[in-house]
Amino acid sequence: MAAALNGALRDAMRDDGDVLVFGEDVGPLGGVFRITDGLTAEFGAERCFDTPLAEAGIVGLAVGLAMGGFRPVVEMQFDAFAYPAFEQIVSHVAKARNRTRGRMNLPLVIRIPFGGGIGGVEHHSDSSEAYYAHTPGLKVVTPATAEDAYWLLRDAVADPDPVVFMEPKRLYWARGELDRGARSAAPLGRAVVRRPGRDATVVAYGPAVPVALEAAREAAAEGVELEVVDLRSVVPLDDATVTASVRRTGRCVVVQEAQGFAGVGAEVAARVQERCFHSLAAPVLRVAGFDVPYPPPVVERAHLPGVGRVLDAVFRLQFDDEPDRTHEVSERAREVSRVAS
Amino acid sequence: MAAALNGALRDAMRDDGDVLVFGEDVGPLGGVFRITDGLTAEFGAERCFDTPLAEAGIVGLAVGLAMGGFRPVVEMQFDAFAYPAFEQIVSHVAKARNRTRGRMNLPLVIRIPFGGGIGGVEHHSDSSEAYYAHTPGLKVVTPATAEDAYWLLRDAVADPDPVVFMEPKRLYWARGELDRGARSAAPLGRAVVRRPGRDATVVAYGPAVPVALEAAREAAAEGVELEVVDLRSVVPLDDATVTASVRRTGRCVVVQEAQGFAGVGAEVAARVQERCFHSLAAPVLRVAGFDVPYPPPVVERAHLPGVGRVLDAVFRLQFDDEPDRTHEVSERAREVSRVAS
Amino acid sequence: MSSLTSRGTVDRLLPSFSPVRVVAEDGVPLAAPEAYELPADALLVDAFRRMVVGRRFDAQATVLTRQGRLAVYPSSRGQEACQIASALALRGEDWLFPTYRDSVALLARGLDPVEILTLLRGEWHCGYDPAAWRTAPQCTPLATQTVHAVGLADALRRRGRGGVVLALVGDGGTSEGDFHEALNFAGVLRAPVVFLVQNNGYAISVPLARQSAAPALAFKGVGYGVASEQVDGNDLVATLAVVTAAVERARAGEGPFLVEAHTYRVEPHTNADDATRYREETEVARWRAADPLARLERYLRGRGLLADGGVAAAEEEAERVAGEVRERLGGEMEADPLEMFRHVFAEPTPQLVEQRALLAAELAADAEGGER
Amino acid sequence: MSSLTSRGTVDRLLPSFSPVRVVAEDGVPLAAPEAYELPADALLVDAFRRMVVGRRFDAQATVLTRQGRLAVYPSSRGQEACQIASALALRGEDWLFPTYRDSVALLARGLDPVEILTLLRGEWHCGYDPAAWRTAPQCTPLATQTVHAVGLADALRRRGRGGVVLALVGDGGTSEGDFHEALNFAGVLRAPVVFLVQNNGYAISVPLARQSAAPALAFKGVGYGVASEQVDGNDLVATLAVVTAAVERARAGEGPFLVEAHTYRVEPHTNADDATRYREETEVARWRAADPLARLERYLRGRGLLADGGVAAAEEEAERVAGEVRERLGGEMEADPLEMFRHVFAEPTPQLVEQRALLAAELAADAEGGER
Ligand SMILES: Cc1ncc(C[n+]2csc(CCOP(=O)(O)OP(=O)(O)O)c2C)c(N)n1
Ligand SMILES: Cc1ncc(C[n+]2csc(CCOP(=O)(O)OP(=O)(O)O)c2C)c(N)n1
Ligand SMILES: [Mg+2]
Ligand SMILES: [Mg+2]
Repeated sequence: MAAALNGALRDAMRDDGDVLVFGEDVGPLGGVFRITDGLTAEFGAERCFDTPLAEAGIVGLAVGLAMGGFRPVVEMQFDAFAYPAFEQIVSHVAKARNRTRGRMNLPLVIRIPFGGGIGGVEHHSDSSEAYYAHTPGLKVVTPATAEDAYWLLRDAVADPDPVVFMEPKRLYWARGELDRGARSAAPLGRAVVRRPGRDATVVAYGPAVPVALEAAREAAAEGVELEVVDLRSVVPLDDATVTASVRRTGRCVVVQEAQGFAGVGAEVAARVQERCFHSLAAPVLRVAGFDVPYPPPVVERAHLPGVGRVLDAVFRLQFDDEPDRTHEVSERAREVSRVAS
Repeated sequence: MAAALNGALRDAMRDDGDVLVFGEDVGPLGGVFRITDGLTAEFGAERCFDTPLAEAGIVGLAVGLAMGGFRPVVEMQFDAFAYPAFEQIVSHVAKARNRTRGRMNLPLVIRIPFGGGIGGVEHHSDSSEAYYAHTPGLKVVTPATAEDAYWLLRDAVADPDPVVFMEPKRLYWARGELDRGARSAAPLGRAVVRRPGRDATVVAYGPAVPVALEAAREAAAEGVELEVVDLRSVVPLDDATVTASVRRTGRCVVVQEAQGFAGVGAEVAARVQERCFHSLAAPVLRVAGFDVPYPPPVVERAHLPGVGRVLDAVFRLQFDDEPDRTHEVSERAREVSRVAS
Repeated sequence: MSSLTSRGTVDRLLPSFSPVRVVAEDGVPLAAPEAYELPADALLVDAFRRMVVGRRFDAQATVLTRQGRLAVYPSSRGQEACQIASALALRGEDWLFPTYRDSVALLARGLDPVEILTLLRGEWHCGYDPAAWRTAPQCTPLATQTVHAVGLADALRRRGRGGVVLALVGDGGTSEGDFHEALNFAGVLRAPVVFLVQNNGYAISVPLARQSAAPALAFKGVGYGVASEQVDGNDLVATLAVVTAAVERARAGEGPFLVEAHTYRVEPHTNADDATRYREETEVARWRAADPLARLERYLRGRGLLADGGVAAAEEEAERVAGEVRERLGGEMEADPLEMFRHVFAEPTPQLVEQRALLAAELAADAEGGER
Repeated sequence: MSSLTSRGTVDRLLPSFSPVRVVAEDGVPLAAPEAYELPADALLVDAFRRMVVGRRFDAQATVLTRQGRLAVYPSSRGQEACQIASALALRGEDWLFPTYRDSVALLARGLDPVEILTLLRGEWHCGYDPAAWRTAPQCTPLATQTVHAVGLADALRRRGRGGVVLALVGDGGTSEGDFHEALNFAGVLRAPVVFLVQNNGYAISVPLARQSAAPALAFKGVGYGVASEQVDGNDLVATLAVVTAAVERARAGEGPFLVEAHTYRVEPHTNADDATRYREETEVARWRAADPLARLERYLRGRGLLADGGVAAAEEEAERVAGEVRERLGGEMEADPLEMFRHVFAEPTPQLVEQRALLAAELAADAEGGER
């Protein structure tokens, strides 16, 4: 996925001289994840440059440059390190268009590597998409494939509104073919069905998508056909695709890596039951990271929602209201996990 | 409620010499809402003092003072002005205990006036509780009555963990009796049933509680008995009280003032249907602020979830999955609103 | 391996050790400071006129708060020299980044008074078109605008068509991290931006002594390689000279500049504030006596540049502006609540479309109800 | 109404115009700087020993990353003079606020090497008890710790039992808003805190010139009323003298102090970094030649304070420490995933109790599965 993101930035800069890329270490180093590799060499230090180490400053600079007609694409080094820019993002980036009755728009992109699973020490594995998704005025998108990485980033740069572009950092190194010639990906704002299935819908985004797909493969081996919906865009949310799927399957599990409480999964679960209540044969269940500070590498696997936890939720979709039961790992899921591992 | 909060700070400072109050304008001015009125006069400028104008600095100072054995209670002037402190809150306040395996705890309180309805210009009416509630390691509480204002703040100051104490600013001037002698309020972490009812449960917190109660009074006039649950504490959430109520009534509406997307109401709705699915006769509906930047005073009434919008949701609790229908204002609610206004 | 800083470099960045002054408090001219060119006489006369109009406008706005016609108003009274200088130091192609307190600067810049007051009236968040006026929205989150100003200055530099940015900030605002990041970015990028700190002695109730232990706020510049100056902010002539010099220096590509103007907020923080809680009336009285408007008037009269006629003409214009403001803000605000969905994004999301429909239905129901 | 700043006041806050130095790069003593008392000879010999041990520890840690025994390691190599001086300038009652790069300072402070490396090993977020060691957790979010340091310094002042806080921060970290807020709060509160900027020339790949346009970072102090100094950070004698003076000044109630130590990060940012992308090998070679350890050794030998025996003894101790680290980090980490629920709050919330049960069930199922 890293190459696709790099290609998207490169092509966006080629197509539009007003696109500027800046942040910490994005110049000669090419970013700590090398997403901006070669951009300074190709476009010069005027268009891809290192800033002082100050995230509010970086985002604030982007606001000013966007007011001046440029299209800044800034990189936050890790998502916990975007927090110093929170006020700039929430009080300005999100509100400028609305503040001015549409006279001043800020077409800028804030790229944020997010999530864990990379053995990173504290502060290097946070998931912060819900903070942004809860903030009116921000679009929030996240790719799960190389193709989406390329096209969603192109869409984000071209978008007239600010986009928080969340990059699932553990997928940076995932292989994936990408034909940049012809656009194949759906536009920003659309969810896609990654795998069709009739028994239950699994809604996921970003790093949770490969997990959901793997769970679907394993469930299929058990005769359970899961439909996997990749949201791609958290804001705007493609209600229509999600709702249509759940009305068909009658069951739904929402998977996210971030801590669950008041997260994006809560929103999806709440919406699905609002809209599909009478089609549902079971409650919408959520699978999420635990509500704990992201744990140290040695135990992070236990924190991350994996295939087993998704399957467990799937196989619990028939149960009754007894709350204790919902926390038991179902016997069926155990077996599948055992077979799988 | 302002007097109750002031009283709680005063009594906490009297009882424990390590309690310090600081922030912007909390000294001689007594805070822009006068919540700290008289504290400098009574306890001296060493214990209640004005800081330089820097919210990250204020929270960071509190972290250091708490490490040094004090119990800081800091005031953020308005909740949009707490955003500069976001990194300090999320990366330090929330994580210190966990970071150090319980060796370093930070018993501090961050008081944040929140919400609108006061005719405030931009940035003076945000609701930010979801940002904090989504952050593992923070307790998030909000009172709706003078009694809770007093006791929850006392609890917050005494709590061994950091507490984000959200004060519904439009209730500051609400009258309310308070007998500080004998504790009558439930402890932090407990929700309470503010009004019993059999037909549906309305879950609310903070500024939405009086709205919910008013809706219940009006519904009662129509023969519909609403049970109103005041969460009081968003983290920890009192699942048991909410769940017990919904299992009894079979219907649920969640009310919050904040923008709805990925908010606290989404969490509550998701949990309720997870736990009470087979008891529910209708989807859990949410009533929330719109997903727009808080609007200017001239139109804020239209933004704020009022009695009419709550009643409308209540009377829609029987409907089917057709999504368009859920956005119609029901005829019945219109009538009630008309009668009420 | 270790570098030597020359005292010359440092001295070029440090401000004067006492605020630059051209006119004494009693209006008598002082020895002209060598480093600064004084503004043309005609400009000073124009500045006087604008100060008179600005003060009247300011007083009118405060009255409107009492009548409930404005939600809130932070007065500029006492700070007119800084605000008028801000406007007059700029050319049309330059940008101004004001705060909530800078209504008088905006008026002097030529903005429509009602558009200036839109925010404070509670009608909408920004009343004017920033691009048309090259004036950013009045900024409330303190010091955040200073970073935007650097970005816009860098944008102007990139476009190569000239233009300088002037960012206003208060003494309290200098304590925010964003102010520091702005100075630092400006220094590193050598952006054509000038920061004008209106040090009016207070951040709401907090006096400067609790805000900073610096010898003067202008001494912050050197730590960023940003040249700096301090000026008597109640001396219009000096303030205009210093700010103009800073702006022209930036225009010439010589980099950013920090000016601290020492002034005083004569009124409470806003109409809602009770300043008696935190400052003595004697202090306020002392500063009222150091009034920048009276000082300029005496100076101009003393130099024969102004006479009764000129003063009367300015006052007449001021009354006209105040009358217009009164009249145009006299009516009820008309606002369509549905507009709140219109500008969240260029195109509303499906979620906003639904929410808009809900509100539209409510409004329709209310209207029906109201009709009966 | 406008204040005069005396040049004396400003000069007392400004740093020297070139970094303080006591020992030349070749180990030859220079004229002793008047303003500073030199550390006792015995302390310098002790410092040498600790530098040797620190360097060996540092090299060992880097090797452990290659073996996958540490998740990541940011090397202190080349910065030993700063780090040892940090530890030696403090008394037991004082506090140290380190960053991720300050392992060698922690070692010199007496912390257990395995506890120091716990974070970087990925076993837990902080390996030691901050209160027991009066050492804050190694801080990763840049400059955030500097504000905590001010708070703790203020707490010590309030308790009145003495104690000073030393906060470490990098050159890059000085660009963050929090650093500015820390200096400002320290100045206003007159907190007994010393900020030591280890200016090692880079923030990952970004050189100082893109980080700040200041004549030197130490010139930031004056803007906060914080006295400041710059020192050759590869000169242990000078660095120890300056930091000690700053600490003792704070202890005496004379307020906060900012020290900039000019040094160099000889290794890449961490083992994961590729420094060839952004700097020339010749530059690194130049700084390797300016090695602080070799410099101190030559100085001590020249003064007859150290001979082959002392060097050998230090190296022996260093090997012992390295061996211990190797051995103790050789095994697999044992960790109970359920611990992640234990310290979120003093008491787990109902939500955490449920989530813990879910994980416990999963782990039990896995264990069952594994047993077969
Ligand atoms: C980030 C932030 N924190 C707090 C506030 C609330 N507030 C509004 S004005 C003000 C005082 C500002 O003082 P100063 O910068 O000196 O400007 P002045 O009002 O004196 O012009 C405060 C604290 C704010 N607007 N933004
Ligand atoms: C707020 C924040 N932003 C970004 C980072 C990522 N990061 C870690 S170290 C580093 C460079 C720091 O440079 P400096 O302060 O000079 O310290 P050094 O590593 O050179 O010791 C960066 C950008 C971070 N840790 N925190
Ligand atoms: Mg002020
Ligand atoms: Mg560095």
